[in-house]
Amino acid sequence: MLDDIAFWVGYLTNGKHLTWYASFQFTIFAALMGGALAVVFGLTGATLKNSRFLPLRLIGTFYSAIVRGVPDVLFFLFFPLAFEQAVEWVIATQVCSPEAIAAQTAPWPPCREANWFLGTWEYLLLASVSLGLVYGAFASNVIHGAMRSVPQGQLEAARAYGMSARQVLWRVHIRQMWVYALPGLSNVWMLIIKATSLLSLLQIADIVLWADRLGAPNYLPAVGLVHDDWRWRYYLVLFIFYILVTWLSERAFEAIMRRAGRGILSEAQG
Amino acid sequence: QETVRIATEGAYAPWNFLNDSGEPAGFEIDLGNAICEKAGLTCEWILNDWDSIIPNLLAGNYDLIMAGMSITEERLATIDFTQNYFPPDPSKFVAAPGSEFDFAALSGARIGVQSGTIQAAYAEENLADGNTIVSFATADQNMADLMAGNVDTILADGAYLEPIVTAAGGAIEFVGEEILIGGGVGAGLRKDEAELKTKIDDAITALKADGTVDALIAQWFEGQGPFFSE
Amino acid sequence: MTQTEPAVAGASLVVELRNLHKSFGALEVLKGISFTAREGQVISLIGSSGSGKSTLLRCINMLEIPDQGDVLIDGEAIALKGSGPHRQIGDENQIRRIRSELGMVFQSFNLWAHMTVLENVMEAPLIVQKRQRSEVEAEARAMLDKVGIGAKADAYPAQLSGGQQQRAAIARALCINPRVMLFDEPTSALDPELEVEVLRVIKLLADEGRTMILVTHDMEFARSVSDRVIFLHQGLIEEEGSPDEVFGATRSARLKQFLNAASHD
Amino acid sequence: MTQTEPAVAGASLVVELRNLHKSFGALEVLKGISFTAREGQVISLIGSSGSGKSTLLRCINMLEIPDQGDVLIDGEAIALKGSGPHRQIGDENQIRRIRSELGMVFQSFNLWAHMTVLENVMEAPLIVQKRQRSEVEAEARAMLDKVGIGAKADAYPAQLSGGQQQRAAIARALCINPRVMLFDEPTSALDPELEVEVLRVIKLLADEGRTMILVTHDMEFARSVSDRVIFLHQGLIEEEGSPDEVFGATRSARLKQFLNAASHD
Amino acid sequence: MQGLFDDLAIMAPAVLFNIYFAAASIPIGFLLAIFLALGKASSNPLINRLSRGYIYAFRGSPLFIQFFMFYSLALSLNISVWRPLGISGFVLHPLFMGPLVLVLNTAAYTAEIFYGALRAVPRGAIEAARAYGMSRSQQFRRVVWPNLIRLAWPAYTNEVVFLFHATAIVYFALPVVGAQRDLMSTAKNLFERDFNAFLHFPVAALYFLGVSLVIFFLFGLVHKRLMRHLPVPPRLRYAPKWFR
Ligand SMILES: Nc1ncnc2c1ncn2[C@@H]1O[C@H](COP(=O)(O)OP(=O)(O)OP(=O)(O)O)[C@@H](O)[C@H]1O
Ligand SMILES: Nc1ncnc2c1ncn2[C@@H]1O[C@H](COP(=O)(O)OP(=O)(O)OP(=O)(O)O)[C@@H](O)[C@H]1O
Ligand SMILES: [Mg+2]
Ligand SMILES: [Mg+2]
Repeated sequence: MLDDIAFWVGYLTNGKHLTWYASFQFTIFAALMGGALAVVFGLTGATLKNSRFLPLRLIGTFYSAIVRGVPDVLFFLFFPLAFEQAVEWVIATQVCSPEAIAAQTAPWPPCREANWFLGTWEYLLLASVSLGLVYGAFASNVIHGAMRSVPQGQLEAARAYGMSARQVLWRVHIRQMWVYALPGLSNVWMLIIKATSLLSLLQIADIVLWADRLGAPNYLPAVGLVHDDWRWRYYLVLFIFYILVTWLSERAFEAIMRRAGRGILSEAQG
Repeated sequence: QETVRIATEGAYAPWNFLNDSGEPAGFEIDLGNAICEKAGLTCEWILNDWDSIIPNLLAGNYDLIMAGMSITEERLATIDFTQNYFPPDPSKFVAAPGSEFDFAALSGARIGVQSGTIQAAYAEENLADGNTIVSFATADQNMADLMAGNVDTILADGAYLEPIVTAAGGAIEFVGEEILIGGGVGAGLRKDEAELKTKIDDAITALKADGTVDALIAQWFEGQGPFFSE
Repeated sequence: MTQTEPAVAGASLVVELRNLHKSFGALEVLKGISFTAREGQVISLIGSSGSGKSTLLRCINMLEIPDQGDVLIDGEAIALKGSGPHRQIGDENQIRRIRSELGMVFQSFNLWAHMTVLENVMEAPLIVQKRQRSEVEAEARAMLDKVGIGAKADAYPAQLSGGQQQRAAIARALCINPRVMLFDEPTSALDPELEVEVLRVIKLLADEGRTMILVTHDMEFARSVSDRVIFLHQGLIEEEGSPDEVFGATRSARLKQFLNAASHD
Repeated sequence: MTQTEPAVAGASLVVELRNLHKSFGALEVLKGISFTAREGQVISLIGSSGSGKSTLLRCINMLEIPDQGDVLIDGEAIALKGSGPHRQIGDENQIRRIRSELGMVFQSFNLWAHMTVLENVMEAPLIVQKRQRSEVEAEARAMLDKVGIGAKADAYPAQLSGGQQQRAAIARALCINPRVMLFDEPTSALDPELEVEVLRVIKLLADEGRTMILVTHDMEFARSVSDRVIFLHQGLIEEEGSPDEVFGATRSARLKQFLNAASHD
Repeated sequence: MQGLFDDLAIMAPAVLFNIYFAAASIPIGFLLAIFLALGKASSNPLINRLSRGYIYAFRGSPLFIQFFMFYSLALSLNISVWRPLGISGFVLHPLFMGPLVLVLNTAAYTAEIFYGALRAVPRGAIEAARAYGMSRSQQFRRVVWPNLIRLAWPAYTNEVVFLFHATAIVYFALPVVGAQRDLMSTAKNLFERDFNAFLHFPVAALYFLGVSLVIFFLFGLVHKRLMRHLPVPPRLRYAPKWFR
């Protein structure tokens, strides 16, 4: 009995498992970074949509329509790869000699010097940006709606007291906008969390990849504990992990909502 | 010292796998480190899924692939290989004991392969008629599906199957005949890396000559071979 | 149509409107309004609903931009550019400076919901006038005491009754030390009981000699508090004069009708 | 407290309530109500807001289940099981049969928005009473004509005015050929103009000799239409009798006060 | 240009797989969702908790993980359960597993939509149905359901579009049988051959966009019909809110 416990504790704390636990950092990083960027892109998109200048408005509308019209996985894969290629192409125009380009046999990059090495963290960053872009489109919709929900009188009062357009925007409009945007942003955040499960598709050794490797059957004692296919157990852990994170996020958003809603939401007064 | 980034899959024991410390280990890791030492390079190991391992090499995310990858004409069209560091090795079928196949006219079988392997290409070309080819992302998954009975047989590298069949203690057995495909396992690299290729090739030559390669094969494949020195 | 107002001895002109016109689309709301307010005067704007009182008041601090005509504050014309419906603020800095000298009190209070009462009152002095925090806070608290809600300084607007909110809004307007206070129906969003508190505060200000322009529906109040009453009708000043003249010796038939209707409310 | 009602010669008992009690949580809304309605009688329930009129009416067809007491329709007691707040319908088939004999008209009409007026009227006869479509349709159209909206048969409720909707609701209730019509403030969701149309229809039904129980705030109407008026106060029947007795010779001080207030509306 | 047409041709059969996955899971998910929504609204504590828990779990976790988990779970039951029943090859086939997991997933999302709509069904309409003697099932069929589906339709349309998008990850988690590949897997394969990210992915996106628009159009027609009882039918807006 005691031996069993000791064995399982040992097994669950071996280096391979520790690496798995450590890989949660990628997921958490991508979620937080992606979330922050989604807000940034969301604000940008909402500003574009509100722009008086027609082309900008079109860009804003087009951005949110297109990104939402295709599967998130597709954009999630496309963006980092396309971005890498775009950067390499730009580098190529600077550094590649015509001979080097002619000598290049591989389909990409244009020449050897133009190659941009992407490691885990670069991919993670690009993955976060692509999460930010995809869910920024949703956030921009949410924020756009929330900006319009702020009562006109609040802004008028600010104007009447001589605040500049910028002061009105930041001190009153955006400040009050959050309250109306938070429920929607909470939804977007839940989506981002769930989308972090796709990191392994961008060659990041994330929790999903490690769960797969840990659960895979092993027949060779030299490799480690011999066991058959345990994958579903490991995935079950991830399944529960995500549910817990969702639950925690909900609680956190409720708390944020109470704070941000002070004075604005009557329910929040208790 | 120049750094060489070497990609491996980490799911193809005993070639390459993740050991209990969570680090890449196995025949190719030992060999790769020996090569680097010989060639005066610094090695850095990178994990990459099998099905995108060539694309990511081409995309420049690493310089070398050591992932039990057989040298084939088709692959040579896109990437280059060093000389082999594992002798040509027949591919084999395994199945649960008691399965009856008529390999002369195989039909109605569900054949598991790892996608993107020479066996997958072979099966698609020669066995697709009348059989169902199921391709899996990893060799582990392929094996798991065989053990769980989702496929009737799998076709894979003999040297990969050998230790598993031994360890499985009768749960699976070799069936049918061996199929000779591929020109041994080599390290893949981009075509424009002539300099690197030379360095690695020289190192492999030296390591073959001094018996290191065979010693590592013996160490990792339970003394079974195949070996370079006959 | 407009009369020259009875000169208040020696007091300087604080607000001067010259021939204001304003249309919303096809609807011409103001059709040429001119009047002046001198230092210390209390002016009431009365008129039926839709007669353009709010619009006129909002033109004074350019929350609505008149299509034609000028607004002068302390003799300084507010710069505008363009013409007709395309007219815009001409000088952002000037308008901000002038706005910060006009204390506007809205019908629906428009306190900033995300700030406490004290923060509301301190906001413009700190952010727009860039005054010292310590000095502003002392003054803000004094203002809140003056309007009788000193104890509510740290409450959020939503936690106050309507009358308290409106008094907070008045304190907010007072705290920028405005040349003129502009009131747009400051009590019409309030219950009759709450109304009383607010009217008391406004009366206090009038007695102190503050310059004020107020839109009101309460004839009783207009009469008791104003130096001058202006009756708007269909976008024009139909009658104007001292409360006694306007309410006591009504000349215009329309005003008579209006006053009649108002007393039946 | 309750009186035996003046016996209407020969007419059978259609509805009988025996000692109904109903609480919502701690609030005791009905404290023991008994009354009967005979064939052809029109009974008005009056009382101030919150006195339990709606609750009482809803107890008759068991939309609210009384905590205590019985409801008899045509002498048959509605089966209930359990006790107090846990009381439940005892026999699903019985209650469905009985409900399909009680035509309820709601204050807010509650027409089914996704069906045309005709479909609304035909729904219960077809689905619940399982009658012949052709026969039901003829009858439904006749009913709609009777209430004066025959031309609107194929319109959807949202396309009708409130008064038309309420008349459709009455037609719907009539078409199940009910033993009793139950009206819960059938006009209070209507504008005064629309109200008239609906009251005319109800009056028509009263004149035809339909048994009806109606909750109303319109004393004038209650007086003109009822055979008997019941005044509810704080969950009890405070006074009851013919309209002349109740309105003409009011005994209870509370009813006097209530009637006084009602006439000031 | 030629590449574009080639890609369009290559991906034409692939999109059929996505359509198949969506088409197979939508009707079943729809039915399951009705029961889950009723369960969540049920006063029976056991049914209520189970439905709530189910909906929460499947909405709160990634579909990607659900695919992996259910595939390996099904695999581990193969010898003991599917084999003896003789349905092994069928159960583990991506054309079955894919829709199965999608059904489990979409049922949760759809149930939440239906539950929200259920609570929004006007109480008066239901009361009228009760007052006229309808049985519980009659009330549901004749009054509750028609109201519910009208309220839920716009959100449900978005869910269907997103379910269609979700089919893109089926082959990231399940084995490929023969040459059966969906859009995403095909696009990725093509990309890995010639690295033309700017061709293959956008073509796949085009297909997804196209089918989404068709779904939207068809569901819009239904919406119009459902809403014919309103004087001014509201427009169906593409405003996704519920998805995975
Ligand atoms: N922003 C606007 N856009 C269009 N029309 C407007 C706008 N603001 C006001 N109006 C119209 O201008 C007319 C005058 O409005 P205003 O608010 O000035 O009237 P008022 O005298 O203040 O009436 P009240 O006593 O009801 O407040 C009204 O007919 C109103 O509908
Ligand atoms: N479902 C319920 N839950 C809790 N309390 C209720 C419920 N229905 C009614 N009540 C309460 O019961 C009391 C009587 O309600 P009821 O609707 O019967 O009054 P009423 O006489 O019809 O009043 P009104 O004229 O305003 O319609 C009220 O205080 C009401 O708040
Ligand atoms: Mg106004
Ligand atoms: Mg009532």
